[in-house]
Amino acid sequence: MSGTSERTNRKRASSDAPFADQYRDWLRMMLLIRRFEERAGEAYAVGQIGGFCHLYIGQEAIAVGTMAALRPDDYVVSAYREHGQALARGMTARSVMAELFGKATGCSGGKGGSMHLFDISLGFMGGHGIVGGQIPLGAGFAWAAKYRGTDQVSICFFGEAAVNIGAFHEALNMAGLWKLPAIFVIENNGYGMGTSVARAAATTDLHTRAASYAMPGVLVDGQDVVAVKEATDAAVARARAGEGPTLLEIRTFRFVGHSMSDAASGTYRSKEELDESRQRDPIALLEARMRDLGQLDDTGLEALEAEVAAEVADSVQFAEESPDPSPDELFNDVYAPETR
Amino acid sequence: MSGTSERTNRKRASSDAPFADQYRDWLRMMLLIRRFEERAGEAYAVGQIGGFCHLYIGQEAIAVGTMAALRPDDYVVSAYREHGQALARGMTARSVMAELFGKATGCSGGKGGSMHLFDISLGFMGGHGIVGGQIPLGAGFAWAAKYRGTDQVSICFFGEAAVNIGAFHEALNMAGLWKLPAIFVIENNGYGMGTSVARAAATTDLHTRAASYAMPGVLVDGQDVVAVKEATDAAVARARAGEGPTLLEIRTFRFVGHSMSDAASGTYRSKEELDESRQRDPIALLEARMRDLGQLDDTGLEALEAEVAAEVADSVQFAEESPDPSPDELFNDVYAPETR
Amino acid sequence: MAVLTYRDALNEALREEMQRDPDVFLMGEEVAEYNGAYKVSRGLLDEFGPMRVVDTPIAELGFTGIGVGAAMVGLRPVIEMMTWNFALLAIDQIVNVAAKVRSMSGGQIGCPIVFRGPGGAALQLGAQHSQAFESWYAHIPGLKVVMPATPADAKGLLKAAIRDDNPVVFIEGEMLYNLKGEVPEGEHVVPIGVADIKRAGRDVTIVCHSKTVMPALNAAKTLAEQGIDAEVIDLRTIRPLDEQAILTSVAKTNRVVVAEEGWRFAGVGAQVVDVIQREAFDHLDAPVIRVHAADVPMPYNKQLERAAKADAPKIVAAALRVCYRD
Amino acid sequence: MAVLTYRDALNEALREEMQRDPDVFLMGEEVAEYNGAYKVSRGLLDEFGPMRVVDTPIAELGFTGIGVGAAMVGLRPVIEMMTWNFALLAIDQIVNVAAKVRSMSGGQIGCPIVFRGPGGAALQLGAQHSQAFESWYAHIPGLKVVMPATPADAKGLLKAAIRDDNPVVFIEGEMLYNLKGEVPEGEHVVPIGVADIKRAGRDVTIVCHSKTVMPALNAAKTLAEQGIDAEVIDLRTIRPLDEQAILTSVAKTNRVVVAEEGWRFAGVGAQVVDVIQREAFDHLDAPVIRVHAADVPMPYNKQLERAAKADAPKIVAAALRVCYRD
Ligand SMILES: Cc1ncc(C[n+]2csc(CCOP(=O)(O)OP(=O)(O)O)c2C)c(N)n1
Ligand SMILES: Cc1ncc(C[n+]2csc(CCOP(=O)(O)OP(=O)(O)O)c2C)c(N)n1
Ligand SMILES: [Mg+2]
Ligand SMILES: [Mg+2]
Repeated sequence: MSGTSERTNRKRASSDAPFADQYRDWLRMMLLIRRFEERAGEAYAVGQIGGFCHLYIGQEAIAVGTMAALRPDDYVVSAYREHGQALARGMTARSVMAELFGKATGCSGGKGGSMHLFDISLGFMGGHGIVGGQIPLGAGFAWAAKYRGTDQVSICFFGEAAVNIGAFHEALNMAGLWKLPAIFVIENNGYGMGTSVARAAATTDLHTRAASYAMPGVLVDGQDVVAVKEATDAAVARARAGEGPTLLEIRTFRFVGHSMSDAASGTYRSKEELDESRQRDPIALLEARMRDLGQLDDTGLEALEAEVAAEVADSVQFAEESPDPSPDELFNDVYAPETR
Repeated sequence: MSGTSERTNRKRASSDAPFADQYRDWLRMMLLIRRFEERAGEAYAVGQIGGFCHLYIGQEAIAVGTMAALRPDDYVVSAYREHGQALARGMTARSVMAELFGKATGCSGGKGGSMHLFDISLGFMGGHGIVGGQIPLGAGFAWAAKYRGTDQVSICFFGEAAVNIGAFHEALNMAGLWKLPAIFVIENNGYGMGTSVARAAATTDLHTRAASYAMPGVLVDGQDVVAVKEATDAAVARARAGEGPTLLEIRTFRFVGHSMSDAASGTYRSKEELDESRQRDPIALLEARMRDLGQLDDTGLEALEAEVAAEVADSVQFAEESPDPSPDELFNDVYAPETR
Repeated sequence: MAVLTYRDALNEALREEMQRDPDVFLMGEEVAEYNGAYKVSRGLLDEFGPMRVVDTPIAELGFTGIGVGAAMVGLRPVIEMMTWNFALLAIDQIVNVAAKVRSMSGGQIGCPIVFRGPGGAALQLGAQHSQAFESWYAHIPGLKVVMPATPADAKGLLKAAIRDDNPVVFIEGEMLYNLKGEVPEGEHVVPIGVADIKRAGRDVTIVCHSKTVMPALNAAKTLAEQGIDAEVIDLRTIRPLDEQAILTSVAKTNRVVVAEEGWRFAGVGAQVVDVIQREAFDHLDAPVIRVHAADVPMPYNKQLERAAKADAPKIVAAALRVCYRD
Repeated sequence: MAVLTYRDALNEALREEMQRDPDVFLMGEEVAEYNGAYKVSRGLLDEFGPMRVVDTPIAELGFTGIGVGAAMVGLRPVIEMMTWNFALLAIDQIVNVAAKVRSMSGGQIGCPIVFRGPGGAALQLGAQHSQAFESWYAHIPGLKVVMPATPADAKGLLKAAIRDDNPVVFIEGEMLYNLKGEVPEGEHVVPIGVADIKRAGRDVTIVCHSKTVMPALNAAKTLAEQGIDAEVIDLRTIRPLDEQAILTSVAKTNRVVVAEEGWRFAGVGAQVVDVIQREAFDHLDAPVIRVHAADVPMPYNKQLERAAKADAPKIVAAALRVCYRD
């Protein structure tokens, strides 16, 4: 794994640490995602959020580290576990929370819900519910960038279980063949619902699959936001230079159940396994880094937490007070208003 | 490539040569396929055969070498270019030719046609027209063998262009994961219709794809029937022993166009390329081996050719004289006669 | 008779058929160790072991094809679609192989397989997870399409589907899994292709299936209060369609509403209308009216979703209209 | 006016639209170097180069998704399905993304894309290569479905489809590619959603589309000899359906035959019947009769195939029946 840093006792100078000037922002965003998700879970429990809801708790460093490597005009696409990416990409807590509440003020006007967050102004292209369905789309955004001769890149997130589906294979083959400026991110949290990677994939070092598709495959520690940022930087540089796609296998943990109806542990994974994974909480790891550097103390952390708590509370209030879409919205947005 | 033998001037003893006792049968079958296909091409030209018709000319050593490694109770499945495999598996020229003619006496009662040859008594499970569609089926037959605890194997043929489709990926992953007794044969003739392998596959050493699926990948010279037999023997032994599947990439040439409407050369491949490939005619190579061993001379070859010519002529006569399916066959075979 | 949920009735059918026939196995995502995403297969792994209750990777096309292959050589697979939405990825194997292999092989090779799982909308699952595809499958010769609405039918029809020598598309309802009802124990097999009169009546026929059966029965209650005696026909099987049952009812009531969960254009209801207008033209006192989903991708918002769905009030309104009482 | 084949009319539409709008590109198997499996794209690679005329691997799901993605960010892809049979592998992207992304994103993200290629049966291609899926796509809100029957309509509708801001399923006919007809040069755009009266008549309406239009016109000739004056309505667009054109004709003729290439159950014809019986109930003098494919996987044998297909004699027979002249 690249970029995993050992904690040292002595405080280091910020200037030695890569991206140290961004740590505070990253920590804040990871905290925002964590608290947002916790609050979403509560809102779900009382019926303010419906349908399927897949929380990102434990994986925050991936969203934050990858987004830090992108430009505003790049494209991002993900699966149904995408609240974290949406926030890290710059969507407001209000717009995401309101969408989870199904409100007209939500990023998708209340029509998408948790699994279908979209924000075209940020190049956030969803939120997709069919496992692997977004992988060809991610290649498609990259295709568009290449077609137009821009140096935009497209980053596409999916779970490790999606590696087993045909769409992964077809999309990566074409991306490799055509040297598309795409970054394919496997968020390997070890499980697809209740199925461990070893019970689903014939070979489990998933980054090695890149060899079939003429692209580099890189294994990354997904609990370390710095490692994620570094690996993504390299992939972005390669893509922007026209050298083609990269497959990042970012290993992480889902600290919660698959969705709201699934227990965090007890069925397919043991409490011990879960507890052990929680030792590598990405937020705690970044906090520790920052404390080492003297960037953070208890007071600073409390202040951050308070900021984030306020933002999340505001988002809930906003969502609660926002109106439902008007009934005649039902037949809108199915077809374009008119043809050019 | 394994098994490619250099031609020597000195006659060798048959006993030194692997499978020498089977060479005559193999040569006869390869000749039968070749002459059958040539005759089918003629029948197509005069409208006795309709629809799509994909000839196997140039690839005969693959059908013959692989089938020689199988047991009668094994399963075979292929794509639409399957006349050669059907014959090598033991279907009569009559039953195949009559099917191409759409006659009631054809192996599929005239309902299948060239792309859908079936013979359950030989475990010949088709004849499939959707590229890659037969790959999961091949895994399914292997699954059934494993389920029943038999030591049957399942062999599945497809073109190199089918490697790019999702079904390949999904089926091979499960076959590797579950150690199914399957043999996946890529008949790599260099082109999928007009597209060369390098224009379709991000990496072109297709046997190396096996690494993703926890199975061996073997490159085989498809013009050398002995090499094909040896490679298949190893794969069969592995499958029967419960050790799992094998991916064979068997390199070959299609000496003809993709289908009857496609010229053999001139558009996507040059006459020179085609002529060069014809230098490695699998039939000529086996003939040469046999002459080296003293197994064959001109008289012997003529006799074989005459036998084969008679068999093909008989098959055409049989097909011509056979009746069309009766009109009330239209609504038969859609559902099972009754439920058990 | 035991009172079971629809879920447990399906479970009982699976268990009994697996006990009865060693060729029957269940394959799909999360069917084994997880006991099924919707717990339909609860306990089956423990009873039958991992060769007969098989967890798969997320690879709908692949594992469906493996099932189809196994069926072609005589096993009797039950392939679980976690939901029918995901079966779009597998539809090539269902339509191009399972439905056609008997015909393409001139009758040599059958495909005794059941594809099953929940179809249609649940609650607020959004556009990609709320689709009713029964009219698609029913369009295809070679397939049978079965959609039970009650626990008893769920058990009896699943047993029939597993014993059927044809590929059967068996569409359950996530919203029905908790529905309770009396279920005959043991050998309770409901024949495929036979509709069921869930309520007899004289004034108007309501043709429905799956998730519209309960709303139709509720609508019938409301209509009864207004003096309209509705007959509720649960199709149970979409293909083959029990045309006779429909026509017999129409001959009696002369007025018809067809309610279904799916979309309007070329839905199951369109076919039912086609049959009725052709075969019972002279019996009809009013045009047949259809109730169906709004012609939109299902929105997530709860109110919009409710407005989009076929429900009892819409069936009542349609019935009043065909009775010229609106 | 120039006389062109249907094939060349499509080629002209592609060329003109690619000249007009640099965001338009063509992607699919064999579209570039091979000039198209059916030569619809002949010469386009030479004119527009390999970024705009793109050969793909055999990966329908993948390249369809790439096209959908490109459309979501504003390009205007034309994705060629070598035939619509193979699109079953890509149908998830068409139905779950292209048709829904505008709605799921609350109207933010459109998908201006054309999926095109030949559908239905050609000659003796067997069960897997002879399927008409128009009723499937027309079932799906968010899609438009267009099926030209003549060279002029092929050109005009393809231009309209490429300019349309919605995903358009554009189904051609392999058997139509060599059909010749007059085709207006240049800016000839046929609006989507408007049916065309291909022959005016008073006695019976024949509703048809794509490959049943020529047989319907031939049937009309035969009927004329028997004193029956048939009106032939070519739907041209299946979704949105031009209901008004149908109803206007029915109000005049009071008798209808609906002919289509596909299967019966929940076919396009079923929807047409549904519309007619509901909206023109009092105008109908006889039940609507449908002509369609035999309800079987298409057999290879030539005679059986002919027997399975909708053709002019079957349309004539149906027309005689609705006129009570059989
Ligand atoms: C094609 C398809 N099959 C099945 C499902 C149901 N499903 C939703 S999420 C999921 C597990 C995916 O796991 P993974 O890709 O590892 O992502 P994670 O949930 O761990 O983030 C499954 C099976 C689906 N949405 N789409
Ligand atoms: C899914 C699908 N896409 C496209 C086609 C059309 N098609 C038939 S054969 C073929 C080329 C296949 O090439 P390859 O797999 O190399 O086999 P070969 O023909 O060389 O034996 C194509 C594109 C098809 N039958 N199925
Ligand atoms: Mg996972
Ligand atoms: Mg090839």
